[in-house]
Amino acid sequence: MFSSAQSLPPALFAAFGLLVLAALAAPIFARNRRAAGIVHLVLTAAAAAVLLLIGFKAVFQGGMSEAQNIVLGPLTVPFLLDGLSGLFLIVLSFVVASSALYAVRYMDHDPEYGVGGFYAAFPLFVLGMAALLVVDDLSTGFTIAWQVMTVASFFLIRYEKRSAAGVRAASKYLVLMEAAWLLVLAGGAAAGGGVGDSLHEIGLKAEGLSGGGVLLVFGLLLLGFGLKAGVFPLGQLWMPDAYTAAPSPISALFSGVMCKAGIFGLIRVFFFLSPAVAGFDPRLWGAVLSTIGTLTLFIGTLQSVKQSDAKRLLAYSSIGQVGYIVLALGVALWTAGASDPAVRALAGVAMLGGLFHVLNHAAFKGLLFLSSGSLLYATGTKDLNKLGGLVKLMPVSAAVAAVASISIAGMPPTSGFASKWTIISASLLSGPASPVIVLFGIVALFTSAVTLACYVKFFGLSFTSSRSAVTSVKPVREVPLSMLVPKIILGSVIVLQGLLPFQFIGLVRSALNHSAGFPLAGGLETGFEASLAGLRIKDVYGVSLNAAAAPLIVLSLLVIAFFIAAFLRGSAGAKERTVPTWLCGYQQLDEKNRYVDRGMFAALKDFFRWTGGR
Amino acid sequence: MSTNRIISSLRAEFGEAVRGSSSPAAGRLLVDLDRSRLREAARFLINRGGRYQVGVGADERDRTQTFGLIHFFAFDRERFSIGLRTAAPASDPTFDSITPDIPSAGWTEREFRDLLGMRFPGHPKPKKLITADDWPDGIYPLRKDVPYNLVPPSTADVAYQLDEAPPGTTIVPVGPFHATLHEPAHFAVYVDGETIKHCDYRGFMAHRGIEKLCQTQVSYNEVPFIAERICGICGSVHSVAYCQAVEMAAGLSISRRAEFIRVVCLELERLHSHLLLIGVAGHLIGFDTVFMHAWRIREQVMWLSEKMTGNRKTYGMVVIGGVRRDITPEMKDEIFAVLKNLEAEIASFHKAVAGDSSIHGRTKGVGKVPTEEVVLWSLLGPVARGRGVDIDARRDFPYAAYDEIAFDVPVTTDGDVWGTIVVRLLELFESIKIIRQALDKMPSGPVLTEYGEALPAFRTGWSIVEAPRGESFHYVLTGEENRPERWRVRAPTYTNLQGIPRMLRDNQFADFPIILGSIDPCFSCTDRVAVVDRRSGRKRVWTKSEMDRLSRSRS
Amino acid sequence: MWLTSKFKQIVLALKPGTVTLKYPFETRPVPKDFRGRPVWDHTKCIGCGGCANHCPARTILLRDLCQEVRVLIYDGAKCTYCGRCAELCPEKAIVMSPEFELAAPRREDFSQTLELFMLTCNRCGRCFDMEIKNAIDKLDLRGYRYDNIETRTVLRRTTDRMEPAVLDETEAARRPERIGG
Amino acid sequence: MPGILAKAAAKAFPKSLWLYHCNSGACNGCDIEILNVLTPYYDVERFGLKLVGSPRHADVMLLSGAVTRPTLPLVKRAYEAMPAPKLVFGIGSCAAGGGCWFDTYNVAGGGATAVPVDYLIPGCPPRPEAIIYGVALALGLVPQKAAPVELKQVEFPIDAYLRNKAWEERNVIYKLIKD
Amino acid sequence: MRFLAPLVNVAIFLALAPLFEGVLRKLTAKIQSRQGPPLHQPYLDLLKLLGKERLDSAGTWPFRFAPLLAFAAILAVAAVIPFGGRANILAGRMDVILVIYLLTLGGASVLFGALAGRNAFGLIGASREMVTMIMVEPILAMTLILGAVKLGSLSLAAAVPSAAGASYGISNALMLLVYLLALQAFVARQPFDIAEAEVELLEGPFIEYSGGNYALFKYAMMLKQMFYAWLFVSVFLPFLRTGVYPLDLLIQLLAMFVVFLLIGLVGSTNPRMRIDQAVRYYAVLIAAALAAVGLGVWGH
Repeated sequence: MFSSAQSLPPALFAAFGLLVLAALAAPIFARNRRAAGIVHLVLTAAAAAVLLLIGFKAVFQGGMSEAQNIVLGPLTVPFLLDGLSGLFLIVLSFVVASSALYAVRYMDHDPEYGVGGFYAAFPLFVLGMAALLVVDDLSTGFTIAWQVMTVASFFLIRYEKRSAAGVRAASKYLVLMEAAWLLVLAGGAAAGGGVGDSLHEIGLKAEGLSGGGVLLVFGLLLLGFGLKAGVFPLGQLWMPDAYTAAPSPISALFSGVMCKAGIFGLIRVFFFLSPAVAGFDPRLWGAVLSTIGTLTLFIGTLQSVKQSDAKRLLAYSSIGQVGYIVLALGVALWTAGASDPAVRALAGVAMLGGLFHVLNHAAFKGLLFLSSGSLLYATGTKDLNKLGGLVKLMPVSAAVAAVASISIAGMPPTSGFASKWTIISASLLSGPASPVIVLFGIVALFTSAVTLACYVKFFGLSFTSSRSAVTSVKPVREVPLSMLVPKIILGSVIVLQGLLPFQFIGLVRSALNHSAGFPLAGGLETGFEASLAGLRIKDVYGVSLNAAAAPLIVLSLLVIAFFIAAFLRGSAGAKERTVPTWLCGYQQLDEKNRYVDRGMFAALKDFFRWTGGR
Repeated sequence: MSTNRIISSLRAEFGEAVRGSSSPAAGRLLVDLDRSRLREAARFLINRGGRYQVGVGADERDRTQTFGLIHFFAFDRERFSIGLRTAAPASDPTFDSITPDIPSAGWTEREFRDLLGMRFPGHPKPKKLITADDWPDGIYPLRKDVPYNLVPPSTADVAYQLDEAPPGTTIVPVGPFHATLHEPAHFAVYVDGETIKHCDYRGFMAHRGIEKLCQTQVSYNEVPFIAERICGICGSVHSVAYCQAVEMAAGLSISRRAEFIRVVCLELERLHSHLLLIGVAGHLIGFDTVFMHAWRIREQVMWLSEKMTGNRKTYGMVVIGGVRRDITPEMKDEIFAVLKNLEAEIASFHKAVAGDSSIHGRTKGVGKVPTEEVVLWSLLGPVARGRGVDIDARRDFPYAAYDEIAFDVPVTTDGDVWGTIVVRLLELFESIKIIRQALDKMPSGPVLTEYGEALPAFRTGWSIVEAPRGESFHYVLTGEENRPERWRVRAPTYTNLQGIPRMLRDNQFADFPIILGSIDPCFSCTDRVAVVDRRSGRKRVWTKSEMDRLSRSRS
Repeated sequence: MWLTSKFKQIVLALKPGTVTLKYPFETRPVPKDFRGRPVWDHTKCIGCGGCANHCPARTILLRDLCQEVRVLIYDGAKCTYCGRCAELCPEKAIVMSPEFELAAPRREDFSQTLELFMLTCNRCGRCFDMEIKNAIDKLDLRGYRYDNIETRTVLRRTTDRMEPAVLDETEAARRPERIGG
Repeated sequence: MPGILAKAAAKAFPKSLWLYHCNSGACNGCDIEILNVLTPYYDVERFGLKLVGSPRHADVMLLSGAVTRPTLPLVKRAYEAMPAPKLVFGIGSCAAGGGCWFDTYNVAGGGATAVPVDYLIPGCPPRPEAIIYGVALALGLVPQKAAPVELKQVEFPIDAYLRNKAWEERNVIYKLIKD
Repeated sequence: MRFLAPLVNVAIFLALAPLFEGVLRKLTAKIQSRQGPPLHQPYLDLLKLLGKERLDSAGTWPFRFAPLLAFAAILAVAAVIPFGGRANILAGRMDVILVIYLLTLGGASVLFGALAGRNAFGLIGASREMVTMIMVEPILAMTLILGAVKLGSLSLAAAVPSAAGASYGISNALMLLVYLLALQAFVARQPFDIAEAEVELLEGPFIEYSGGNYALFKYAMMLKQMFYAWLFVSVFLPFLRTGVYPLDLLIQLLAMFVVFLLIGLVGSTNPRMRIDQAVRYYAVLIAAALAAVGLGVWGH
């Protein structure tokens, strides 16, 4: 179908066309919610399939080597579809397809609001995001893509029009996104980029910048894209509200893909634009980025622990996870600028880890948002205090949510572990380059324990724990199959990512190697080995082994130990008996003495009260 | 203020409502009052520095066709105790609640609501206190027409309504079987996170209904043996207090030697009780070594009392008229020897514990109650003395031979758990001092006074004895058939426990054990309701249908 | 402050050494006046019922089987070991033994049964005088001549709920064989 | 292998009894003596015994005190909450037979009214040694000493029975008592 | 031999962990002037627990799954560590970050189990356990990372005995102090047995577990404390090494015995801290550990 790189744009436009068609066709059936959903699903999924193919092609066979101008009437828009865009398109298409499938039944649960607008905005939002990934400028094309994405998502957040909080969240979102747009435009202009200049051209124009100029350009761009990605403290301004207000499939898209658009922008700016700028000091900006990343992951995650609303918890946690990615980018930038070649080798590792985390985060956070949507769908509430005891009622949802929770908490041998391991070991090993990065690595380790606390709470309070008034009165049932399937697909992706991280690292590496102008291309292999036996960093300081993690071996170890444990437990032939919960004899388990979020980790929340977010 | 002055001021204030007054013994005063002025009079006494002790309700229908109620107040500085006696006709057993003014009266009133069917309009928390959850309303076990072994059928709706939860809190159900308690009582602790916001108490599970048991079986001198078993720690306190109350009511005087021996028993008991509490306090903050060593030291006292009295708990020593066993000269030497050893051990223990900052970290600033509130809640004993209130019945209401003995009353103003522990540590040394003095000053003579005549009926006496946990109060109205007509016990825990929700407020849940432990709670003491009633002439057996009718007639 | 306390605590711990007694392999002597299980001397008991009447735990049951035979059953499971019975026994037929190792799996194992042989006193019907003069400790005996066998009433109803198991045991105990058909 | 382990577990059971203290309405005396057996002089931990807080971990319920009306269902519940195999020790005269308040309106009786009691340790309170003796009895370290005592003043003259037709009377009266 | 080494590790851990627990109990008893249980008591306890009924108050898979996972995680750790100073076949595929996460996994499964148990006490205990874990994990991590930054390797074989020889500096001494101060928290002994808090929480997270499930948790706890004793010995006393494996093993075990004596001594002479006090205490330790790592990076 696409014989060469030249055929990519037409395919891309075909996908865009499908999306536009979906936006036009689906609302026609809005009377029948399911029909509209199915029409939307078919068209969007087709578009996603095309985007997926484009993405794979770009990643493995190499995309366009330089930007092409496409003339849209009076406007010229530079397009660039390289490995990096391809990688993000793959992520996008997976999450979009899952969300679209999920939305078909999910949108039933709230018949108060019509779905016409929703199904019109959904594909346009996807279109905007996809376009943002392929436009290669900071002016015209960027503006069009950004505005399509922003306005569409504004209407999606406003879906529950009669909820004042939702409308407020949407308005705030709109204002901030427009601000981000202006910041990026200003950044591009400050660099001297004209209308329709591709990134490469902007880089050439900004070549001579130094000192204040660099600071201005990169500061503005960092602010703009950072606002989108949700770094501290900008993410806290809009992410929790917007994510919570939007319908769950949209939240999954927001967290899984949209905030990655910010990351994408940061990568483009700091890795593709910067090498051309002579005055750009990668060590300084690496330090800035990794500091911001560390702050983001630390504070975002700690704020997440304090939430009792499932979606708010996930939203804050998204900020935290973005922090990991930004930290990885920062470490990569920093070490790339180091003079010691041993340290420079770590830049590739950090980069791979960061992008691998992008993949992982899209999968597990998407899944978690879909899970929170399932909670809302089945019980009518997403307040963790009012949930509980759903593991028996919704066993499949519980199982996939458990996989995602364990994974995001970074427990071996899951996907979260693989990517966090890569990021953390890269930062710890950069010690000789800068002790501060070691500190960041330690903070990241600490934070992953906090993440664990978050998701123990999320999973424990909603699925295990005891039945609440809500979940015991309402007839709670497992969600329909069409909502389970996307979750199971994402769940399997998570498991695959966890057990076969080298495959995905390979994907990322291929993407980066096929990105024209990526400064570390070719150097990604140095000292980093990703194979069936796991991930290894070696020979960095002339030490034969610097770090290693082997999910498959860990899994087999755990399985063996697990069987030893099971054997031990069952060996003496003891019986099992079901009994009521023991509450010292007098009280029975009821609504009053069940545990709620207030008491979870009270000491920790008190100690970290200064991080805010309550 | 003397007793005369309080009478005259009461008369001046309430005029005709004061029907009369009597003084059964020195420092004891009974004032008959019209029930309409009860609440005002109670407030009057409290405002003049009185400390609420307890209320005593009684079914006096066969004598006067009334339900009687006496509220007792102590004036510790002035060294007298005054009872406000009122009565309500049998058809309308209603009294004004004094709880809004005096929070520590809350339980007394709830108790008589349960056991005698009295009503107290204005009570802020008119809930069940004593009887079991499934005990039917309308059957009041202390009334004379209810047999002592009546077991009514359960009512259908048995759930006890816990207090409304403060917003944002959940309940941690503590007890009845919980490692902190060792005795059955239920605390619903309302926590916000780990911070305690409120606490509801559903205790009285160790309520054994001693009174009705005695209605048919026991005579005066068996009661001390049952009284001892009100509490496994301060047994002698209860038997001494009971015997003294009977002796006061009947006007008996016992030999001086017996009084000294009683002092030795009481102080031995204080020694082992305080060591016990200090050990348990260590255990409750997770410091088991303190527990082990405190109890190791304590064991000598147990062995000593086993030798002295024939039982490890100084049980079976005290009867009306004196004590059962004498202290022989050999025993005296042995006590001295043990005391010497004990003093050394306690001193080294004291040194090892008192300065430990890790213990301070868990006990200082925990369970703080300001001094004014201590008085309001009528906290007693070390719980009050550790919070700056200087009361001690041994000094304020001298009994037995304490008037001849010199000792100090340690008081600290810390206001927290640590203060109560320090007070107990210091009291150990005082107790050793007291026992030594008692043994030295003990005159010779018989230990049991014999008397040939039956005790006079319907005389009142009440004795106040300083138990290790605070003041124990026994009220006795003598009866006709060789047994008391009415006997009421108020153990110190009864009032201290009412202050527990106040002490817990805004503390951490982790401090719950030590705060509760710091009052050295004795639920069995609290739950006893040991009221001996004269055998009722109109005893009747309840038929099943009558009982069913009663069960239904509630509400 | 903290460290010195720790040292003192360790000294406190080490000074006495290990004090654990070797019980049950070695037994510490029991104090001589210890009140353990009460033991009836059936050669001294006159069956007056003072013990049954004054037992605070009402654990002593006295029944007449017939004109000559009176049964005293002591249920040790409820006994509080107060020694009140021994104190009041006019014949000192009850001794508080130092026996305290009483644990047993069944309730009946603590019981003592006395079969008392009662005779009619042919003098005044009044049998003894209390030595203790206290009016409140009096033994209000109704004599121990029981001759109203026709009504089969029980002489002294000390309790309404004597455990049937105890009585079972009494029933099963060896009795004189019936002789002469 | 499973069989061997099961046997070993059964063998280990008496050597590692974890005690759960359940006070069903005692006066404190027995509870203190229960704690006392853990203290240095008596130290039952040398037999592998220790006190646990949750009935889930317990092997032995140490029941002290007469079972009162409110605690009767609660004690049953606590017993249910213990995993088999389990033992119950009734500590003190109250748990053994109800003590001096065995028949009052708020007392249901001794421990046996609520749960099957395996060993009774009477005493008021039992000395710590007496509790250890009870434990040792359960462990099989010491022989049982208590046994029903039956005393007779004389071998009753058979002819007296016969003369009064007393043998029949005796049976009637024993039955009367029994009912 | 290299292939057998993980098995040897696991066997030694399984065999000796209860013995060390027995040592602790005996020592505690001695400090309390008691005779104490026999040294082999923990074996009997575990055996007995295995034979007991398993009570299930939740009826859900997380509840049954948790003890297995807790045990498996710590056993996996035992398999990969270089015990006796010798890195085994697995060490080449694992590093310290993995060990840290595996330990966290063990702790997390306790939490999942407690939450599934639905008991208020269990939940309080679990949340305290989690807080403790969050606060002490960085200390553990930094203990290992100190070696890693000094040698530029996170591998188990290199990072753990990093302080060997000349590189033993101020940073190691400081870290040793921090480790000792945090040791009681690692092994959940007084004054940091806050999550189990027998008196107030009745064993906290384990309150609903009985029989074999509880045995697995207990066993896992014993293995864990043995691991931390081993970690101390091999990180801070790396010079106790001869190069002969059996001898090294013996020396290491003896040194661990001494560490256990220390744990017992501190554990029996301190009251339990409150969780808020403990969190502040850990924060100070974290700061000190950070300082140590900083010094280590600067080459001290």
